[in-house]
Amino acid sequence: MPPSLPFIRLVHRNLRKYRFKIGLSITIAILVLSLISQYIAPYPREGLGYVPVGEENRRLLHPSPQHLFGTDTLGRDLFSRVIMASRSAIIQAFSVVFLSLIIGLIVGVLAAYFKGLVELVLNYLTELFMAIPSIVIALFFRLTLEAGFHVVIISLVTTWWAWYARITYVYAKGVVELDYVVLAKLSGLSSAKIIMRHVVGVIIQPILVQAISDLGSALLEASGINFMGLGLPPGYPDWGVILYEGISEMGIMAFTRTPWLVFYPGLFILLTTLGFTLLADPLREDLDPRLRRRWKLWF
Amino acid sequence: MPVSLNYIFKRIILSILVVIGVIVFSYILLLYTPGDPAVKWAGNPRGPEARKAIEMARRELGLDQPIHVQIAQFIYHVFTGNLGLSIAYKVPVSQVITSGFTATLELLVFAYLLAVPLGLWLGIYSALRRGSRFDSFIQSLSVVLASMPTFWLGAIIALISYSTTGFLPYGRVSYKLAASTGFNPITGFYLLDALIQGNYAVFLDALLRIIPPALAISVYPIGVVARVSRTLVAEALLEDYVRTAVAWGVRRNTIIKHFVLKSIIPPVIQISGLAFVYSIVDAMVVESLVFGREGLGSILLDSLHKADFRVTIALAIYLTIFYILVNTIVDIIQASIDPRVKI
Amino acid sequence: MVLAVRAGGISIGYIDEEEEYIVWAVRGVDLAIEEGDAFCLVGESGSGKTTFASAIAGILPPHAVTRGKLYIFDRLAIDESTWNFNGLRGRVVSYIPQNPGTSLSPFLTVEDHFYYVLRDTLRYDREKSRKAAMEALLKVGLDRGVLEDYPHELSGGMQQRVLIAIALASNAKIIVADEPTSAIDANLRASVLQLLGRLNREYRVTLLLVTHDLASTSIVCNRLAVMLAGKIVETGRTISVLRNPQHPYTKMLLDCVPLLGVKKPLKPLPGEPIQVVEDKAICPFRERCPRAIDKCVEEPPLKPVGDEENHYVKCWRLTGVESG
Amino acid sequence: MDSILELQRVTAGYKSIKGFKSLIKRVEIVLRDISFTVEKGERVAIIGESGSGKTTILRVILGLLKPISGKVLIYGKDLYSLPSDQKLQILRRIGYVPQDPYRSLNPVLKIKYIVGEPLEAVGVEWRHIEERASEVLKIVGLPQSIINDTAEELSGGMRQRVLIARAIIAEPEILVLDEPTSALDVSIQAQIINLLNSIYNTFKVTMITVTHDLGVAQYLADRLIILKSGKIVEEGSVDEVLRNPKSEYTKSLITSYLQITGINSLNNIKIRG
Repeated sequence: MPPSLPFIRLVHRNLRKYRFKIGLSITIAILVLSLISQYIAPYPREGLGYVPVGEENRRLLHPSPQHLFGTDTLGRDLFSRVIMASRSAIIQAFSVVFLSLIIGLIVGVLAAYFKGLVELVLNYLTELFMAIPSIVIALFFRLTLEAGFHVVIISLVTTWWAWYARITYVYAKGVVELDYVVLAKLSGLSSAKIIMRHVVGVIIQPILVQAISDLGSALLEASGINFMGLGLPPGYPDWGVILYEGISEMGIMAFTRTPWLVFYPGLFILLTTLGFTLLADPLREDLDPRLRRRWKLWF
Repeated sequence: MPVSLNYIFKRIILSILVVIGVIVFSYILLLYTPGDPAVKWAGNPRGPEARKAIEMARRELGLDQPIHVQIAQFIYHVFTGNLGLSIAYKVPVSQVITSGFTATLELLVFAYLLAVPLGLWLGIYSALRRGSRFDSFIQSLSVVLASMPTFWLGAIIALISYSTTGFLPYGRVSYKLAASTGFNPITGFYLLDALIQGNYAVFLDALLRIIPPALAISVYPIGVVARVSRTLVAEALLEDYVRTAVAWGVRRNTIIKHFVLKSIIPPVIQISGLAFVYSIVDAMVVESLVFGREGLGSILLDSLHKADFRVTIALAIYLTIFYILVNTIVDIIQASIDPRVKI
Repeated sequence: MVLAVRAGGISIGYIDEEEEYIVWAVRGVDLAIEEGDAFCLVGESGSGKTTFASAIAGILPPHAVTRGKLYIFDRLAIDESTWNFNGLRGRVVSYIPQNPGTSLSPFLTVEDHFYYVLRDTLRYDREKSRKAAMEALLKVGLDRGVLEDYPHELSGGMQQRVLIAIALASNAKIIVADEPTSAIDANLRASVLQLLGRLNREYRVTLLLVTHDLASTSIVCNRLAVMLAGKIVETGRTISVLRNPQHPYTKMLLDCVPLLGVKKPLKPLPGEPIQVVEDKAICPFRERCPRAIDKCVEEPPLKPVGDEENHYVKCWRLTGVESG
Repeated sequence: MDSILELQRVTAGYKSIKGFKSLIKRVEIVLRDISFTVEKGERVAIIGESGSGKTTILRVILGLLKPISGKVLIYGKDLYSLPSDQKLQILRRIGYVPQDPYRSLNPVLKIKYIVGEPLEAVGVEWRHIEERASEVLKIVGLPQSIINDTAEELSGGMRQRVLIARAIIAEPEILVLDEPTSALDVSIQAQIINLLNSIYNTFKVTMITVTHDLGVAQYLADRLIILKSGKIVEEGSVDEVLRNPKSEYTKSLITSYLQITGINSLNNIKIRG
């Protein structure tokens, strides 16, 4: 049985919940936006970073019907830029979490299943990479590589996989000693099958839920790196980059004189992150039977 | 019961191994990423002095020696804080880093002294009033807080504090004021220094400037700690020992104080530690770009702009070591208050 | 005789997660326990015995609902849907939990446990509670050395004794023991049960012992009640019930206990213990009963058995409505 | 009769990871110098309380823990000196029923996959596995309808039956039972005891039961091996041991058991018959 079936059931069970619905709507909205933004953006080329002709006259325009979110320091339409940046957000959040999850899952399960030296070495590596702040990796790449998605994604994945390796390890450790694993070993089932069926199949749900809720953190961290100017190149449609440009170009007084430059991209980051959190929270509660019970102060 | 020395010993050994691993990793990155390591180390120098500078960098790194000697040397230099002169500032790298660290650490500690107790209180309080309006408010609030991009929030806080008071919380302290009152930082933690020297004008000034960025930074830990402690209290209330204590006639307040809270403190410390290291990056972003405070963030940006490679590398390494240090300390504290950890 | 516990038509149920329906665990139980009795509540899982015991101990979870009345020493503890155990918990009724491993806080020493219990029930200070603790520990056969220990440093048997000592220390008149032996080794069970029996006799504590093991009741209890699907199906003096079981369920339970050295085939009836029965008045054992008759679709009344004192059974076949 | 399982002077334990000395390898000995033989078709019970080493004996027999010294012979072959494929061959002839039915079934797997796993591992086709699975389910008295359910909904007794079905599906010659009834209700315990004995009679397996419960052992074994802190203190037929216990420990076990069931002495009771 594919291990994802219980997960689909879990999602289905939670569809009724209010919070889950909001989270799902936000997530779907951002996903759809990331797909269609280049068709609905009023100035798609400006959204991608093209500086319009006669930009001097269009710099820092206040929000208006022509420019819903105003224009930026180079006279580009902020609305186009912000909605087109949803794609960059989705790409970064999903690829970071997905890649880290895959690597972490493999490392964590192997460390828990094969004891001895394998466990020792993999756990050391996990501990090692967990100890490195992603900003440090981003720094190194910034010094040596061209700016781009790969910088953000690699530097985040380098540290994030260790996080999944650790939680997978903890969950898997609790499972590998259980009798169904022993039974499967005794009947001579291959290790690959045991791992997939009795370890991954059993622990995957809470880890997937964690991954969903981490999508938000990944986005926040990626935006932070872009905001520092360490990741994507200037002009790229990304909320972190837009914020960075807004604040660094206008100096420290940016938000007092041109608040729209700061407000809209940040709002989108907040909304997207919130969407992921709201999506994951009900699932998490559902999975933890202790949280499901009512536990108001009864004595 | 004292935590066994053995656990601390093992934890420290592991941490040292990790630190060494990180240094080796950074050195390998330095050597094997595109470009001549000596040129990088010298900060991509141009002009007549370039050859000399590169030659010196080559000697400093010992590039003519076998790789294991180079690494050993590099590790030695890291531990003795001897990574040469900063190209941009013309002072020892260690000095640059230390000044940045104290500034950022001051901000972080200040923020966490605010955030952890507040988050803990909110979490416990809402857990004890589950289902109340207060609880659902705190629950929604903590979700929003944890989803907030810190730099954005910092900008908004700065905007608000400017538009309400007309005072921009820029920098760490007014240098004019500091100079006129003869303020003399010793530890580098301005708040502490001012207090020790009885320089209340500077203290107040520094305090006013630290509060807005600290608020921005504390939002994430408040959200996290509140959420976690609410869940922990809720779970603790379901424990068999709470049920049994109720049946024995132990009063509600005693149960909450001695049976429930004692059990949630170690995990809360753990979570706060994790959040703390996460917040370092937050602090670096906010302090430099939003609030214009000098600190690790401004050093990082500076070193990047000025191609001060030594500072960048040193910053990366020491930041990582600090990360590990915090993690280790948190683990040890957590282990020493949990009577069950004895290994 | 003073009645320690008097239950009048008490029903206890739990609201399910979605608040859609109530699962009734105890369904209309009438019961009287006299002061000084050692009373056993016997039943398999799902019989409602633990729910009933926690109602008396005052630890019904927040999603429980109640009907009927429960008096403890003439104080109304449960009055239809409301309950109030203030002043009863710890002082009148104390409790020995099922699982010693999780029933002591891992963050408190044994002495702290005693202190918080005695401070809150009897207003003892540290000094006095320490003294009382040592006395109580002596009664259960532990020495004072365990006072400084944390629970995880004690073995399962010792933890169970500590729990008993704490339950004793506040001088409660009733002690509710919920399967106190199910989590400990077979050869320690006898000594714990004997200890409970001794406490009942020597200190005049009323004992309510919840157990799934019908055979073991004889060393502790003078009276027992057999529960099935939330109802009492047979009750009486222990000897009388064990020697002369009337209800087919009680008989089956006795037939299923392996007796050492006695070669007798174990005769379980097919089927599982009945967990939830829709709230109709039928005999809960009807499905499994080999002697079921048509009349068993109605719920039989609790009828006295012959001339045995206090021996009652809930079965149509007793009243002589014999057929096929 | 041939001996099917033999332990020769087995000493076993676990690597200790406690203390500074862990830098030097240290081993905590749990079993000391254990020797016994199980004949083909026998029913043997190993009795011990927690900490007596009975779980360790199980691990040694099941090939999960290499003894420090001594040999484990199954069908006369030294289990731990065999190459791993031959070891697996031998282990496949053992059916194992673990202790806790609530933690022994994969919660996300359908019953047919759980029960059929031993056959799947040797490469039997799914068509046959499913057929065979419904056969063994019938033997252990479970309805066919549960074959596509997961274990989550099942009661303890049903879970135990599923585990027994899984243990017998590959027609093993040895059945190893770890506390087969300790987590179950009294009436279900009796059902399982009767089921195990009928399986013993039908399939002529060798049955090894590990338990702390003398009463259960009496029904599931003809011979008792009594274990205390890693050593065998007494061994003999059920009648012999119960009527005439030689060691003090066995006596105290019997006395406390009798006290629980309210019988004062064995003297006036006829044993076995």
